Amino acid sequence: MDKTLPSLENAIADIEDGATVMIGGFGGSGAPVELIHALIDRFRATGSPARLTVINNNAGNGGIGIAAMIKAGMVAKMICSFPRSSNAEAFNEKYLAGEIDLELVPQGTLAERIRAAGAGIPAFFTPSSYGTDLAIGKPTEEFDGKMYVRELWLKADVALIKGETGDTVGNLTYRLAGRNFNPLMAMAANRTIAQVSRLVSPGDIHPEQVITPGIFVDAVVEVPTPQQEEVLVRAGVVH
Amino acid sequence: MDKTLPSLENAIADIEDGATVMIGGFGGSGAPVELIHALIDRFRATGSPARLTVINNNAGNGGIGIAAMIKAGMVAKMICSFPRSSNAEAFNEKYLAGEIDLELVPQGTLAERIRAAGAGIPAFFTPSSYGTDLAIGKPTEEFDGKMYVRELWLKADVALIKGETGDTVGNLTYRLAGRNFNPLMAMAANRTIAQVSRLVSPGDIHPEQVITPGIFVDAVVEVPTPQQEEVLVRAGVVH
Amino acid sequence: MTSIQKLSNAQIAWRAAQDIEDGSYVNLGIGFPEMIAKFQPEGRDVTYHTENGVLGFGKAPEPGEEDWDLINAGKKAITLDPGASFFHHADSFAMVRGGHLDLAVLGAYQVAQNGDLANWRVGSKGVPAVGGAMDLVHGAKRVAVVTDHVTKDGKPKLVSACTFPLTGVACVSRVYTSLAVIDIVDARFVLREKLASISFDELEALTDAPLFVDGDVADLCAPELE
Amino acid sequence: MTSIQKLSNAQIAWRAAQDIEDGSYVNLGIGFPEMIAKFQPEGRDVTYHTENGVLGFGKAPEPGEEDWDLINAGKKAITLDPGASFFHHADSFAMVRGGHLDLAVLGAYQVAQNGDLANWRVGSKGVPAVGGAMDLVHGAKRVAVVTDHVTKDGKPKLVSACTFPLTGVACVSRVYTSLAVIDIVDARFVLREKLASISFDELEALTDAPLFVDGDVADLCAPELE
Repeated sequence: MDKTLPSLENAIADIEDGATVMIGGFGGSGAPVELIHALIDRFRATGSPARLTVINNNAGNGGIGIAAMIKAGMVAKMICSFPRSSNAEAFNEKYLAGEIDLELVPQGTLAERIRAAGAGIPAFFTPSSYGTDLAIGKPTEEFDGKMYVRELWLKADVALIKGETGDTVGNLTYRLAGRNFNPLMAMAANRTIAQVSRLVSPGDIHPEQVITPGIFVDAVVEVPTPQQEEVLVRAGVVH
Repeated sequence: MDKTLPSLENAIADIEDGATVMIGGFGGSGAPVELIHALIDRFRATGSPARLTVINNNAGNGGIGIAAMIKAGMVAKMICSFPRSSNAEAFNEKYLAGEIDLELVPQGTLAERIRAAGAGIPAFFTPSSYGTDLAIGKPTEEFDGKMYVRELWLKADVALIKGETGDTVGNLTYRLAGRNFNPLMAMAANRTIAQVSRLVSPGDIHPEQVITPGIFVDAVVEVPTPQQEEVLVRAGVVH
Repeated sequence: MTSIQKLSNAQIAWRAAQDIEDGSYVNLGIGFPEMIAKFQPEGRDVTYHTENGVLGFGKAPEPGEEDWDLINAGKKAITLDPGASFFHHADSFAMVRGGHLDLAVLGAYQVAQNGDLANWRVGSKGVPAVGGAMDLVHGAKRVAVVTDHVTKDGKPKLVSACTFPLTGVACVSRVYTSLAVIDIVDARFVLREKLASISFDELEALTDAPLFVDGDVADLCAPELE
Repeated sequence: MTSIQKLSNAQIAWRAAQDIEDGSYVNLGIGFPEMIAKFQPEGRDVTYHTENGVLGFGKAPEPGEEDWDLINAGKKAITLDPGASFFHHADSFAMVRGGHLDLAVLGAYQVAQNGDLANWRVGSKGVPAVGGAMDLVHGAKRVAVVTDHVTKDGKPKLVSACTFPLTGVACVSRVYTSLAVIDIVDARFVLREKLASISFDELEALTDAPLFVDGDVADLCAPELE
């Protein structure tokens, strides 16, 4: 069951207009920069995929990654917890001009909604956001004397994630704090595409050290010396 | 923050009559046999802790572990998914005589309820058990055209778990399929006591390979050559 | 294949195995369904999941080679294939409920024509035990059953409505029996294959619900197996 | 300690740090609260959690030594202490909501006398951003706030009821300000410490809700810090 694909272009070729796309990473750590840029290149060449809903903790930074997607005009809506970064002009301009929608979700609720989608749990209760503007319109209920808000699962058509080591059947590990949302998004999308910095054979990752089991991953592309988003932002790189 | 304790006796000394005790393991794999036997020894010597509610996937096997707890008369109730084993006479006799209560929970629901307790999620919806006797009395609701049952978190006073390698601040790894319920129970109990086969210093477990972060573990006891429950059962050992 | 009265359990398992697709993730229920893995056709790459947190396990170890920390949900010793992984029970059932398995195959006491399954207890006596069955019937893309067509005393196991306690509602999509292969479509039993040695009327007489035909009914064949 | 008009942010952080208990698990909010770690008293063993999946991080790396895959929730580069661990975001917020943290310290736009906190936006203009604040105010055994006692234009930040959008309801139990240390008990501000240089009446005039006294009020002291 070889899930490797020969190229980034190949991996992102089937993402359709209007798709909901989860993108792993927290700020610059764990962001699948090469997959994102391949998607932007395709949009620039063909006009597709357009009108995307993008799910990420943030809303892009500087002139690369998700910020470059937004600037390119391929994102209709962001679902995130913190659309602020050191250089979040791309999102800010579109948002303040009313050209992009925003669904703001508390970070823990965002993580849990994505995990719930992957785990077949359509709804759950969390204390987060109770009594705040972000709970308006949501059912609330008391359990053991404390009030909770009901939240729904959050699914996606595609997840773009970044692993450190990946084997050909899709087992993944992550580098340092680059793990963050990546393993959750892998569970929650119809199709999960992982770029990995090191592609190995089945059995090369110790079974006890696999973080994302291959069942959650549909495609693996090796990107041997990946760019680090924060480094690119600090260097002022624009894609 | 050294969480190591000098002895098994010491580790289980504070468990009170009537406590709810989660015990890790699935069948014989990952079962903390030495912690359980220390608890039985204390009960035989002092009469405490009595009237325990025990949460485990099964209900004991042969004449050791949870089966020996039940035979000793210290268990008032089992919460489990599968109280049948090759030699489940201890539970069967008490149950059929009406001397022990049983809350039967589907295995995936049991795991998710324990995880929910650890994650601060008081309730969630699952498709499992919808339309069956095990859903009687539980709220149901339709999401995206499918029916779901609402389940509540499952907490415990104490969790007894078995790790493979543990460091002094409570970070744990597990051996093979001995992982099972252990990491979940570690999250869900007020006090989590881990026996580990190998005690190491902080930093000796690679941070990316920690399965249970130390924040979930309160006490660590080294048991260098632990007994394997299935091996004991097959040898006909009785505690 | 010689003429036989009914398929053995091994032959039912063999027949079910022919439908397991290359590249699929499969959970085989404890007991009879586990036998299916033995008959996995050559050249198909199948990854087996077991509820207690293992993906990618292989054959049983040689006697004496067991490591009892490495078992499946039936508490049998297993070995690992390359690419295997371990995970905790919540992640394991995330795989089950979350739609990540392509196929789950279970045993049955009764299957109803609307796909209801009863396979966890036969009444209110004795010690009940459910395990992962109520989870497995939800989430897997296809849920199939392997079973004798009738009980030991000749009563139909394919019924108009289950009389035993349910495991799941409208969850089974295909049944492999000792006499036939039957799909459940729009709450009806649709016959796909039957043993050549049994007539449609004879088969329906052993089934407690109408059998429908939609297109060809093929001969159910399985090799002789010891 | 010399007589001062009000504590600097560093001094507020220093004061808050004195209350961090040995052996505790602590989350310090982005920005001002992060400064508290610098003043952790000698001999106390404190494990810091950050929302993006790290437990047991230490000081910032030397300039030029940053690894930008190793950051905290404020996107600042960090280093690891021995015994650190990585985990995904759902596990990280399980620690937060599940009652596993002993203390969370956050900044504030306003804190109400009933413990309501407003710290994520000051109105409906601009780009809203919430991050993990709404999660952190629930689950940690104690939620404390560090803040100037008044806004830059002199308005009280400790109020009878928040006018800015809430982050959480009745969640704060202690506030460290530039003038005082105040507990929230039964929906009332209870003064524990105040600068010797300010009178009770002066302090209450800078607070938009009654201040109560329950036992001694100590002098709020902090060393000179650059």
